[in-house]
Amino acid sequence: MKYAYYPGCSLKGTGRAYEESLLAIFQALNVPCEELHDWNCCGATSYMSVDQLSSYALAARNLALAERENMEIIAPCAACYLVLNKTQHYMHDYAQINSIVTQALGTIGLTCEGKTQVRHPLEILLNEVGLQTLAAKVKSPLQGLKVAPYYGCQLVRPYCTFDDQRNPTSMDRLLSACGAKVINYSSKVQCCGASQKGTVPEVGLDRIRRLLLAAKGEGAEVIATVCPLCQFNLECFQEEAGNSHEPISIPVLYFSQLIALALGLDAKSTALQRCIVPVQTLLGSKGIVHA
Amino acid sequence: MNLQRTVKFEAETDREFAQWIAHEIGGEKLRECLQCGLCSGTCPLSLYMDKTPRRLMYLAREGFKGDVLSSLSIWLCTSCYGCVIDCPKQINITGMMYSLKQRAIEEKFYPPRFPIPVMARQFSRMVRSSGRITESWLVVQVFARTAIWRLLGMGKLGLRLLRTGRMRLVRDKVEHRHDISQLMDAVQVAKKELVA
Amino acid sequence: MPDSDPSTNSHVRVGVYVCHCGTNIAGTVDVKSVSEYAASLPGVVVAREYKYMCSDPGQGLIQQDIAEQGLNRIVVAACSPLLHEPTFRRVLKRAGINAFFLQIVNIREHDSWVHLDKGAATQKAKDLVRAAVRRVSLHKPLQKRQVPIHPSALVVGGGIAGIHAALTLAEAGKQVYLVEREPTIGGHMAMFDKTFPTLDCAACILTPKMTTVGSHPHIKLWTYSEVIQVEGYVGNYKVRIKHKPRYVIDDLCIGCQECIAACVYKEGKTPDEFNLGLSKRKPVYLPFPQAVPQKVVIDPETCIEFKSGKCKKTCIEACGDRHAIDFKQQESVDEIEVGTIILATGFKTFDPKRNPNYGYGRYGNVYTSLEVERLINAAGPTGGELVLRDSNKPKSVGIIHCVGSRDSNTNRWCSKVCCMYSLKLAHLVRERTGAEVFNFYIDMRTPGKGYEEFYDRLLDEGVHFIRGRVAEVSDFAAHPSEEGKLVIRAEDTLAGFVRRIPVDMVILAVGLEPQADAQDVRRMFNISCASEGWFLERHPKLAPVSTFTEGVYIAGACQGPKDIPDSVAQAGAAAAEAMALIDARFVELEPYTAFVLADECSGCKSCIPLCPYHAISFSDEKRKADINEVLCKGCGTCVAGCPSGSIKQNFFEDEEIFEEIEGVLAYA
Amino acid sequence: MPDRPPDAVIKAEFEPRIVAFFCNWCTYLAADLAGTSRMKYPPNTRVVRVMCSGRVDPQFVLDAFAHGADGVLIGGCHPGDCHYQEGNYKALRRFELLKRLLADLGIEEERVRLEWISAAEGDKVRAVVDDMVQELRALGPCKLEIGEAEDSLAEVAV
Repeated sequence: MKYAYYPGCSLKGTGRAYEESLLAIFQALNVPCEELHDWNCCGATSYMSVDQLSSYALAARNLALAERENMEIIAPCAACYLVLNKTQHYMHDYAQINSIVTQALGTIGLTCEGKTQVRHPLEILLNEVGLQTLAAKVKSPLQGLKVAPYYGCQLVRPYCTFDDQRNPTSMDRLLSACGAKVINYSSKVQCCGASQKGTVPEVGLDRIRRLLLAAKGEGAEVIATVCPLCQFNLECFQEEAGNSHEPISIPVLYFSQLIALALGLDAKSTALQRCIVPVQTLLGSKGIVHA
Repeated sequence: MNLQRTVKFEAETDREFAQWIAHEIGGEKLRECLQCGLCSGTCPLSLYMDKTPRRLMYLAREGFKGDVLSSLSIWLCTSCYGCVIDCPKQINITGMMYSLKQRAIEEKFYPPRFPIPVMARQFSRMVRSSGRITESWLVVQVFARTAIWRLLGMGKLGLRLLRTGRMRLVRDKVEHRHDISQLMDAVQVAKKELVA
Repeated sequence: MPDSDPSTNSHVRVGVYVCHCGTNIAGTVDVKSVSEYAASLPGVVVAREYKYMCSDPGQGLIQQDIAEQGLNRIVVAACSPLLHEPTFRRVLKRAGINAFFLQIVNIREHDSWVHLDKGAATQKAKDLVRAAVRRVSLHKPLQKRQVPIHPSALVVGGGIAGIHAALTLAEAGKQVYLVEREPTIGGHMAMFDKTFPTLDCAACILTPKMTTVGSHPHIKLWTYSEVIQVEGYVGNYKVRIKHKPRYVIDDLCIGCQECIAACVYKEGKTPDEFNLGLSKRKPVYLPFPQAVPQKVVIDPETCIEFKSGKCKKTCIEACGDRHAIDFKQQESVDEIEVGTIILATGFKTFDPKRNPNYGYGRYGNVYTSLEVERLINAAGPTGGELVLRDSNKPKSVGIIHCVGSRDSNTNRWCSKVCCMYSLKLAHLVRERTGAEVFNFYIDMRTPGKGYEEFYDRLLDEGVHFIRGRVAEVSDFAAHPSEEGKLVIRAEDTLAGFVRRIPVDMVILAVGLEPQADAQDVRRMFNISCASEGWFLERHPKLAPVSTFTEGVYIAGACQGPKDIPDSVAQAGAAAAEAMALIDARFVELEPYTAFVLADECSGCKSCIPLCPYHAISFSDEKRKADINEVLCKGCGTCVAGCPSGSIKQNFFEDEEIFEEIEGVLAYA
Repeated sequence: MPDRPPDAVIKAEFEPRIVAFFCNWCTYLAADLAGTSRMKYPPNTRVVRVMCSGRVDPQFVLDAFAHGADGVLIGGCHPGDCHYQEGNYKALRRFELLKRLLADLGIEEERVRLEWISAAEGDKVRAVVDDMVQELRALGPCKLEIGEAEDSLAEVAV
């Protein structure tokens, strides 16, 4: 069965590396998927604050599009994953929301009965592809690379069914299957501050600093993320987050980039050139080079 | 030094508001709140909040509308759902925060030039017009309306993003843009019908 | 004459009595119209409504009418029959008519309390009354069966509740069997150091009771044993008890413990159960110095002789001519007869691993309250020294209340004892270490004699009380002062902001839970559990230690979280109930048994396999089935199963039930 | 057919009448618990107490339908919890036969239910009654000619 790939806005912009690497590994691991035709923004968290109902309708449009093709959705962006799932839950739990959204969708000739499953790449890789298959396809294992998997909040909470909400391990398992040395640290599900860095900088920056220090404190060499916003926050503000006597510089990659590396895919697929914090030298020192 | 009266008269509470929140998403179980403060403790942003989530819930339940809606705390909530999964009464606190944000925006309960609501509004406008978000544009618009000077400080990052091809200048759009606006309008219609 | 059978005498005179139960019924059901309606029903001579039917005047009313109006059938519309059926049956008896000429209509629990629509609730009451009137006229006179009661009791569980119950019964000269699954009695209390609020040492008040149990002429103590089967009925229970092999012959072991000293293991290697793994024991061991009985146990899991058969058996040498050690010992079973049973199987503590936010199992210096009880116990692994894993004294300690209590994600209930024992621990920690102590609580619950005073004392001692449920315990330092400490993060809800408090040691005040096998136990003894899994009492107020199974009583924390005083009080109550039963020497059983109409029985035998009590036999010469009234428990399954309808059940005859069904449905 | 209900109980919408056979040890207690906990549920049931669900004779159910019941609810202890060890299993076995018989009589299977409700499950009593009343309201009155019912009564009797 083909999956409907729902990129969401960020994967077309700051999160391009995520899209490029993810689609590449899906191809390498034969996960059939095509971009959901004419998808629209999920509404994310901001729209909720302005008009919750509209945001459910927005999200529901995507669900309806997939439902029409009867495909399951793959949503890599944590925020999209949450919002789409949440909309499905709310439409099921609250008759009022359901009737309003259904009526609105009707006006553009769509229906959403909540048949579409919304899934995350981590789950697909873990349950559909499987660790053995993945491990078998690893060409250049990430041996000795100390990775801190950072899950952030919205992937695991509150609707995640495939992993533990307080101590998720799906990414850990996938990356260890790729030969990486995975680091377990308690802040891996704490919020990165989301858009706070933009709106209330001091607050956002404090979150970012804490998370980076926590990861470094555990001896991480790379941070692996599942969310474009987390990745952006953690990578792009390291200079601000650090200070003269304690500068911070630690590469922040998408888990999919690391897997692409392990599978020995080409530079286009690993999309390392999109990193702002350089990673090549580190990989070199570990003898991890890509085709 | 200017002293202020702190006593609250029952007349100053807003029962309608208390009723309203009790029927909003997240408010359903508000009455069950034990005031244990676990939510505030779990919240990664509570360190900065003028009122902790626990206090907000209590004030809302008691109908202190002004104190709740004018609190910056509701804007600090990043909806990470940490409190929701730990709450001993399984109250959908994040859901409640959204309801409060929406009410605050409707009733203009926030400081001028306060970025978060502006960002929210710009966001929704862009979605309405193009169906998708182009981050670079969003950022520019938000800062233009709140803290234009901060744009200057961001040149360096902007350059880097450009160089790594992570900043799009063309705006991304959906094919059937009228669908989106039509959908949004239909929601408003449906809402009115429901009220009526 | 009134004690007559309507089948012979069609002259049925019914009295209907509708109870207001204050406003409990009258608030929702229009009792007046119900009794008026009842008066209009065929066969009804008098119908009355009254504030409290169960009160003396209420009962008098019925008695008087029976006498003056020659009533021979009574319908009482009031609360559940399980509450007052016995009461009103006594009224009929006093008035000189058969107690079973009564039918109770439940218009409180099943009507006024569960419905809001007064019209509908009243209609329902009328329907039920009508059905009862029609049914009661068919009632036949019945006599309760009297069976003798075996004058002995079984107490299950050797904690403080079981110990107290057993002693109370034994002191009254009753034969008691006390069964405990662990190698020693004492239960949780034996693990404690001091007890709140008086701070007298647990051992000092418990061990004397334990030794008395061990030596009491009327108590047969079976430790390391479990009940495996229960049969029979009130007054006559047959119980089978399994004795696990301790590989030491009870009568020969004198508890000198020389075998332990002589064991080839010079040092203990196995985590010591009694010390919750905070110390190690040898394969041959005595759970703790004051254990009762003073008999060692050999653990086959770790004993070399069991593993390889190649041990030098220095223990046997040490035991010498006492020959108390027997590696060949087998499991054995005893079967006893008892008249009554007291369950005092206690509780288990919440496993804090279920709440990862508190880091139990991840951080060495996060302890459960029970572990700390052992640490500060003079007989404990550290000889009463409260020390960290690195054996330094803590300078600051945080005590987290409500761990596994008042939380719909784990256990919804309040465990009742944690606030008080946390105060006790706070006091002891300060006394032993002088550390700063922070108590994190949601609500401080100290009802009980001398409890609030104890709280005052702790406040006075300078213990910090922070009102807020702790969100997280972590080792992440957000400030230099937090380096190398455990940081407790919680909102100080009274101050209104979040605080981070670095401490050396965290104590989790774990809540109380039903025993893991509570469900199996309740099945074996045929009693019920409340939804949380605690044993269900017959009535929360009026029968707190009785169960729905006659002759089976409950005491202590198996019924719900309880502190020592309450457990002891309940144990006493349970013992008194058991004694009252035994001293009555006879018990009356409901006559709801089934019987065969011999001339209608076709002898098809299909009823015989239906009876779980083997009460139905088949006489080959008569070619008829026959039911042994003594064995029959009155479920009526065979009645419904008989294809020729030739089995009847007293008080539940088909005609009576048909009458009730058609009664509720017929609209007069 | 039984005479129609008096005006008092005739409602705008049809109100089903349910005869409930509750066992004395579990479900009857659960219903009591629902009462003591002041739970609210629709007043459509009429409880007939039996000592064990195993006492419920298929004839009782048919008799109920024959006399105008729109639904029948049988409540017993959970499997393994029967106060009489296995009466509820017997009830279950009979229930299967009963359902077939009712089908032959054209009685919808939603009209008869066997539920395991322990003494602790007051809320389950509420839930089950709520649900059943909903279903029966939608289903409408039960049409069963007393004649054919009696024939089948005879049937099960032999």
